[in-house]
Amino acid sequence: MSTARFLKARDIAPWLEELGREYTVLAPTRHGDTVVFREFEPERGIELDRLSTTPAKKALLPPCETLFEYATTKTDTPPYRTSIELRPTLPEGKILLFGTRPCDARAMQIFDRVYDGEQVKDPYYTARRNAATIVTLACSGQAGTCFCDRVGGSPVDATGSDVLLTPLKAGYVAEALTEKGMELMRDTAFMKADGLRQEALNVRNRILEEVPERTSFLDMERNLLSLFGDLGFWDKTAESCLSCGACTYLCPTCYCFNITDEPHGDSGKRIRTWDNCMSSQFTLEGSGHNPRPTKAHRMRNRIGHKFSYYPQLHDKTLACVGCGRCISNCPVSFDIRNAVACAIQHAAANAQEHAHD
Amino acid sequence: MNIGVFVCHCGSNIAGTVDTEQVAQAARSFPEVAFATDTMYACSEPGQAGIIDAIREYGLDGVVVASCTPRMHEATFRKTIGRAGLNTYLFEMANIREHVSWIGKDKEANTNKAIDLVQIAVEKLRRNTALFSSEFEINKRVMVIGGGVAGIQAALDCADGGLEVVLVERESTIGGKMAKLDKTFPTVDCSSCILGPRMVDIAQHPNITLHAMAEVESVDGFVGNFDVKVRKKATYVDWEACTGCGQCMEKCPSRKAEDRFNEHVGTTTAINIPFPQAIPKKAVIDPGACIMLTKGKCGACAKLCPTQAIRFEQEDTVVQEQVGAIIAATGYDLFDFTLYGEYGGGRYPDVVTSMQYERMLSASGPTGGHLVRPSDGKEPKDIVFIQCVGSRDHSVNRPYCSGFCCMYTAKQTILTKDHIPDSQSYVFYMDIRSPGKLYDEFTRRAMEEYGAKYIRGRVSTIQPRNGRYVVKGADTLMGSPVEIEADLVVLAVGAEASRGAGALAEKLRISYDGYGFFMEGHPKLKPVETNTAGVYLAGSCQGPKDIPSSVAQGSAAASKVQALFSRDKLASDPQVSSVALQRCVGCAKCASTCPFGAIEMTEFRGMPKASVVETVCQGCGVCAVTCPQGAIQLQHFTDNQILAEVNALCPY
Amino acid sequence: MAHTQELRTLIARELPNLDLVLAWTGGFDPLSSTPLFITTEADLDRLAVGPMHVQNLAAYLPSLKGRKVGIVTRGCDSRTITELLQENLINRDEVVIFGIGCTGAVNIRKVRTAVNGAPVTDVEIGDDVLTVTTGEETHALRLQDVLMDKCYTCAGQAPRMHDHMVSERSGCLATGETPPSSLDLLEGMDARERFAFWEGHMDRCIRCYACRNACPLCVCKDSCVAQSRDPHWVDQSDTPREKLMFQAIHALHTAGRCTECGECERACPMGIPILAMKQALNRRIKHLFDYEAGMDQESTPPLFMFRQQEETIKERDAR
Amino acid sequence: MTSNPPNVYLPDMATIQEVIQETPAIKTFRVTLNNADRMQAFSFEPGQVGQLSVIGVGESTFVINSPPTRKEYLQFSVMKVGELTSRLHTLKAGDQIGVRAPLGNAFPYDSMRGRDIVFVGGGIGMAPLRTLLLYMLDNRAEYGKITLLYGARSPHDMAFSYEVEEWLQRDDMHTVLTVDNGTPEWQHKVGLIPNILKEIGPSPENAVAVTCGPPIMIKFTVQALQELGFGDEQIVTTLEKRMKCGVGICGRCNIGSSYVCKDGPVYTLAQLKELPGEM
Amino acid sequence: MPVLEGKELRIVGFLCNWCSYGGADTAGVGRFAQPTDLRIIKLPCTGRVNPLFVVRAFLNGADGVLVSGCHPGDCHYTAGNFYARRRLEILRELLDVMGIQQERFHYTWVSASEGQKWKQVVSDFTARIHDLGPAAAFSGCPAVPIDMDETGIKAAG
Repeated sequence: MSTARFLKARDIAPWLEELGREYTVLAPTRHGDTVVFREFEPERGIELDRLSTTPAKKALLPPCETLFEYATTKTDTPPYRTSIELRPTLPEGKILLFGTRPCDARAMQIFDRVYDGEQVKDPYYTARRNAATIVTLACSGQAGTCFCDRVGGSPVDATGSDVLLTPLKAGYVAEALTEKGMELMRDTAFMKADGLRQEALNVRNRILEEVPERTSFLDMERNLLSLFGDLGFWDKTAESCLSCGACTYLCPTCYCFNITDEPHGDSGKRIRTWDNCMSSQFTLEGSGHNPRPTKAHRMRNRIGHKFSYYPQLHDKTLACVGCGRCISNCPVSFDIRNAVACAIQHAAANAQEHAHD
Repeated sequence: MNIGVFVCHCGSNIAGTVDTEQVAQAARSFPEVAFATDTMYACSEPGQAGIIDAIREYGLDGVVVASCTPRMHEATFRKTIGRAGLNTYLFEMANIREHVSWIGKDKEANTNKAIDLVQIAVEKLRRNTALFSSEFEINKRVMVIGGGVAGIQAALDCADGGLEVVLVERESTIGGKMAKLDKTFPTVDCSSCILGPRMVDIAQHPNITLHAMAEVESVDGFVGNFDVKVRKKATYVDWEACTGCGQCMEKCPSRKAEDRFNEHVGTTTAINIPFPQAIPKKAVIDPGACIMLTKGKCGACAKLCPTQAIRFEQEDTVVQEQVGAIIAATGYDLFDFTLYGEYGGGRYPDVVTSMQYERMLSASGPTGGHLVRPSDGKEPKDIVFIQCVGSRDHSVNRPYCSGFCCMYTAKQTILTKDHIPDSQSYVFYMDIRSPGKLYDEFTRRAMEEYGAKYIRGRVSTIQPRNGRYVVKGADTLMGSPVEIEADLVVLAVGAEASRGAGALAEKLRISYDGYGFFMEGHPKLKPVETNTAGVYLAGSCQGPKDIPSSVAQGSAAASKVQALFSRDKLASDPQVSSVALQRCVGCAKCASTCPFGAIEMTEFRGMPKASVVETVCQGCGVCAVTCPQGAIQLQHFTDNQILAEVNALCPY
Repeated sequence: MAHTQELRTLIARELPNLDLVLAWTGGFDPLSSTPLFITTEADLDRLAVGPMHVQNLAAYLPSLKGRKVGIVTRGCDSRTITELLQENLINRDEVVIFGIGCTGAVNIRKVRTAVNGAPVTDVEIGDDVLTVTTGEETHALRLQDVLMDKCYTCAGQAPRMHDHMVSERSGCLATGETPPSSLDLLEGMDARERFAFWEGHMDRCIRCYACRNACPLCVCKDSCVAQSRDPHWVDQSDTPREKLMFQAIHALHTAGRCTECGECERACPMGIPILAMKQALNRRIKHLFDYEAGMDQESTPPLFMFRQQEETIKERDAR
Repeated sequence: MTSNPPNVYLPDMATIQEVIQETPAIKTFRVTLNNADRMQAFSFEPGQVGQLSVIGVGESTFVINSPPTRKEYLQFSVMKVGELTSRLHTLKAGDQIGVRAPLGNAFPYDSMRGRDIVFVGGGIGMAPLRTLLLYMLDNRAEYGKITLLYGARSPHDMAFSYEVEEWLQRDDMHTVLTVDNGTPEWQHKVGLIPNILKEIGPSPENAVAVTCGPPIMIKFTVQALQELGFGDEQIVTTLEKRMKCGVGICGRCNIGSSYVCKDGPVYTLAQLKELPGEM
Repeated sequence: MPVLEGKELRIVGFLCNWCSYGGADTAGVGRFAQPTDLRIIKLPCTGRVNPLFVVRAFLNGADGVLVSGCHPGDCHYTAGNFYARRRLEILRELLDVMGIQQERFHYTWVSASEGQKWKQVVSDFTARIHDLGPAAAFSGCPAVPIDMDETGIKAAG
């Protein structure tokens, strides 16, 4: 049983079209001058040359998802009593996520720990997760805003992927990494390419060699805790932040959501939608009290969550994959790398100060 | 909320073209509707009892009535549910009569539309909250605008009831149109004999302040607390000093002043007291005719005045009056007959208006009560009266009947015969309209006892011939053309809205119709109220009226004011704006757009916040649209309520 | 970079009297920039001005009300300041304006598209050419082609008011024919095409509200109706309907106030041409009320006033 | 496919059995799950919370304030503050609501056994304390001295008045009431809770203080307790946060790495001190 | 309840309480027959008409929206319709910018006495909407918008 195939670039679109019968195929396509994951249609084309503007997370965690629909019925005699029927709308069908980058694929595992955990299983997420096959394209190099290497990943990392594509001239070597990946590759008419595995590995190693030596953000979760009380630091860090949600919505690892009821006459639905911890309204309570009243509090939570809270709870894994979308798409070019580096430095300085006390 | 829906048949008014049972059936499925039924007459005693019973039996805490317009019965039903112990604001109406059954023929479409209207009423009601009025003090003074017979009656009734009255009159004397009349129909009693004493009562009443030669400049505030600015025009005479002796008039060298009181039959002196019974009896200088004021020399009156009351330097003054209610009694004006070219367009001296004729009949008038032709001073023998000049005529945008012309023409033919026994009166008429006590009998007398010849038909032209006038018309009863040679022609000009009525209505924030007559609250049930609380109507400003009707309305308006003032405090309409402090960012945009200055900026925990002065807020909702974050909401017309209505109608 | 040096000197002189000064510095690559909050003289070393330094710093002013703030300001941004003053959202005596003559503001998105998203290693500004290096490749782009759309309707490069002015004035560097803007595109469409245009663009909107948060005139921010339930103007569904509704809300809330600073469009991570909506509306408001926002501190935005006789408004027939 | 996990987002539909108007702003709802088996099997511990839904409006978190020892209904007390609570307040007996419960952790009532208990409740914050208090009164022998300090803004803002009367009468507990603004009829204390607490001066010896109320009140109550000598482990509070999912995913109720909906709402002061100060 | 399929289109009216609602009543009292499409939402004043209600109605699928209030100068609240006139003018323009046909929106002034005029307004406007037909709806499958590439960023020189 061969698990490696060679995909000619021009064969990809017809293949995806074919797969569309069995799967919901999501692939990066051009939309205006951005690249977004959308359901694949041949006329939309496919854009594999650059990192998509939006992450692939919507395949597993759609921006808007109905949790249940409800309908009401009434008794016949007055006073008419209303009874309410809830109909959960669990997702069905297989999903093929094609053309994710290693960072996005890695992010799926970050979701898994939360949505498919020991105690709690999110039925909507798990249904999609179980039905999804992820075909990842290894990056040919890092963009200026990329920092996967500093958060435990790499441009060719296969974590979270079912199939890894490595770019060669005129096509890609596709290597199945999981049962699902093998199932997908098994039935293809693509050329078997076990012989190209070594060449693919060489390509990946060359890409890895290009990755610069930089300080890692790993293992800082405890150090950062010492900055919790230093609101002045976070004030300064967040001064240019506009409190919009571009960073969180474009982040492959941000998974916070809102739940709202949207009624429509006597029926309606309860939906969950992406939400944004940088917004003041995220934590605003009915009484008017807000535990995170300023953007400094919110920045502390965002960076804290990714680099301290989540790793504390989940085996030191950072909730950041270093895709850099939050940097390149920020209206004020806020650079989370600088912020984290600065925080680590500051924490170290604080620690030293305390040592002298 | 447990909502009850009551769909009224209104006899066959609604049920004739709307399937009311189906509407009630559909209402049962709407959210929070716990009871729905159709009912024969919701507003009737048993209909209301049915609502109350249902509230009690099914524990309803909100009610929708689908019936006529809320302008008709909203207050009725609010009281009904109030009697059942509900907050009266947990109520909505769906107008399925005026807006559905009366205007649509297709029963299926009507029924469907009625269901929609009930649904939006339910959606709105679901978001209603119980509201409670707050009370505010009222200023128990009343302003009456216009000192004609209606205004005089209203002022005296109010004053006799113990209220302080401010009477504002545009002319230098009160009395209005009635003071110009010689006699009144159908009793033919002397107009000034019956009006005069009432005018004197105004002058002498301790509770009445009279501002003559004055007009309302602006009205601020709201029911119970109006703040009115009154402009008192310069009279150039110190009225404190003027005794009304009239010596100034005798010596005034300028005799070119307009004689408005005498309907421009001749001119008068520049300093003038319009007529001997004027109230106040004070002289006024016409600045356009006064030689001193136009050329800077003369001053005859000043030299002569025994009390040195002349003040050539006098200017307008503005006085401020605080009142709790306003009665508009601004009367009417006469149609400008010169629009009719066929009647000479004003070029023929012996074609006069009925009011000019009235002045000629009057012993205190410009001719001393002698009927003469303005052109040559000769006594006329053949006199033609033409009816409906500026009434019932679409071509001059006066399609309405002025109501009193038939009667005064009959009176004038009678008086003509009295003045000139060998005269002959001819009356061209369209129809004779004489409903009223002894009215028809009166017109009969004019014809039968006084020999007035009534010809049914329109006059097509009046042409001068040999110093007389040929009046050509058609006798539509005989079906033949008619030609009468007349010495004098009297045009029965119709009534039209008083000049400036529209501008005053805008100041008072009341509506007026296309002709400028003020709109009453309801054509039948609220004849003297307006839709603006605290503003009432009396007399012809609402539409042409004869004297008894005007007097009745004056009294009616006064009694409305008395009723309003019988309470020490008024309850404010709680459907006013309110601010959600949490959402308000203190940008003050609402305060800048509020037409009433009802929004103040205050501080709450160091942050600027808007705050609504509830008794000043009138509930227009301009602020709610201005506020971008929706922090200020008009209660019972909140964004969410209106959005719920929109969403119900457009469910995509 | 003489004018940068002059600006540093001006700011350094005033800094002791100020709580902070808003300026720009370079961002994560040669194309990008980020606001610089200057509190010490040492911060001045990082100050940079030029076609790539594009954020409208006036957006921060309302949140800094009560503090004494210096701000580096170009022509278009000064209109924002005027508008903020007009609406009493800031106090003039708390703001010290360091004026600079604008040389044109680059739309980074256009540049990135022109270089097909390749990592940019160097940018050089010639007279009217932007030379962008991506690794081995260089791209010479006509400056005019990569300016922000707002530059094509520029009302003046120098600020309308200032306390200090960098003396070395330079006008817009871009020359030559302007390329078609999104506004031109929009104005050339009929109603159905426009509706489809907006539906298409809204489809990729991620509801991040960067447009709103970057907008200097969105005063509600934390109380915005976009997320409130009372009032519940928009639901949270991910549909073009709700997203377009929000854009309509934004456009109407800023109608007659919007100075076309373009921050909404610049901030949009999805490159949705929302400035065109506002520009098109502004053109029509200019036609209706002969009013442009941010031009005159003494005037009142058209929706906060009225005339009894509106000369330019005609009654229309229902037919 | 393996069997689907239970849908944690799907509420149980429940019927309101009784509505008690506690104060002008607080109503108590007694509800039963429509599914009789699930109602029968329902179990929880004092301090745990539930998500109440008005379907079509939304969901919000309330503590289950009936004691687990009383099983015929679940009780929630709701203060009217926002959209959902306002709509809840319009509901009547017989109306349907959604319930997702129990969620979160419970008061450490086991480790409290044998110790003196000081309850300090402010306003609606009395609701969670009531659960634990009633549980302890039902198991009175297992606990030491019980002191209750309950404060509200004014006498008519005092919830559970029918029970408060009973508590005042009991000789196996010490009940002190206070209001910020008194009335002529008010027989009890007038003053802020932390001040009255210092006045009563409960001994920290073998004692646990349990407090709940508005954030500002908790802050000063904790200070007062510390002044009285209570250690961080001896101070227990239960927090209220805006929650959505209730199962530790959606990300708005966390304080640092701790999710109030899942790991809370009950914390000792010692635990809270480990977390960033986001009360 | 939707509008009658085939017979009616969805037309929403926002009327001020004092003038136009009364005018519609007057038309009713006069039995002036009108098309049945229009559904009236009563507001105190056109000053309460948030233009966004109209936008919401259109985005939700309304085929026409009619706003009517007191004649300028005749507002029960003095100035409500003066503000409304400006707001609604700007709304007209915004609708055009959004791609909602301006003709589908109309605002007018009808007093409480103008029953005949009201009938005319309703009849004319309904006829106009029927001429225009149903409004454009969201396609549900939006086209990918025109790429900025096609607007031509050219290399210099």
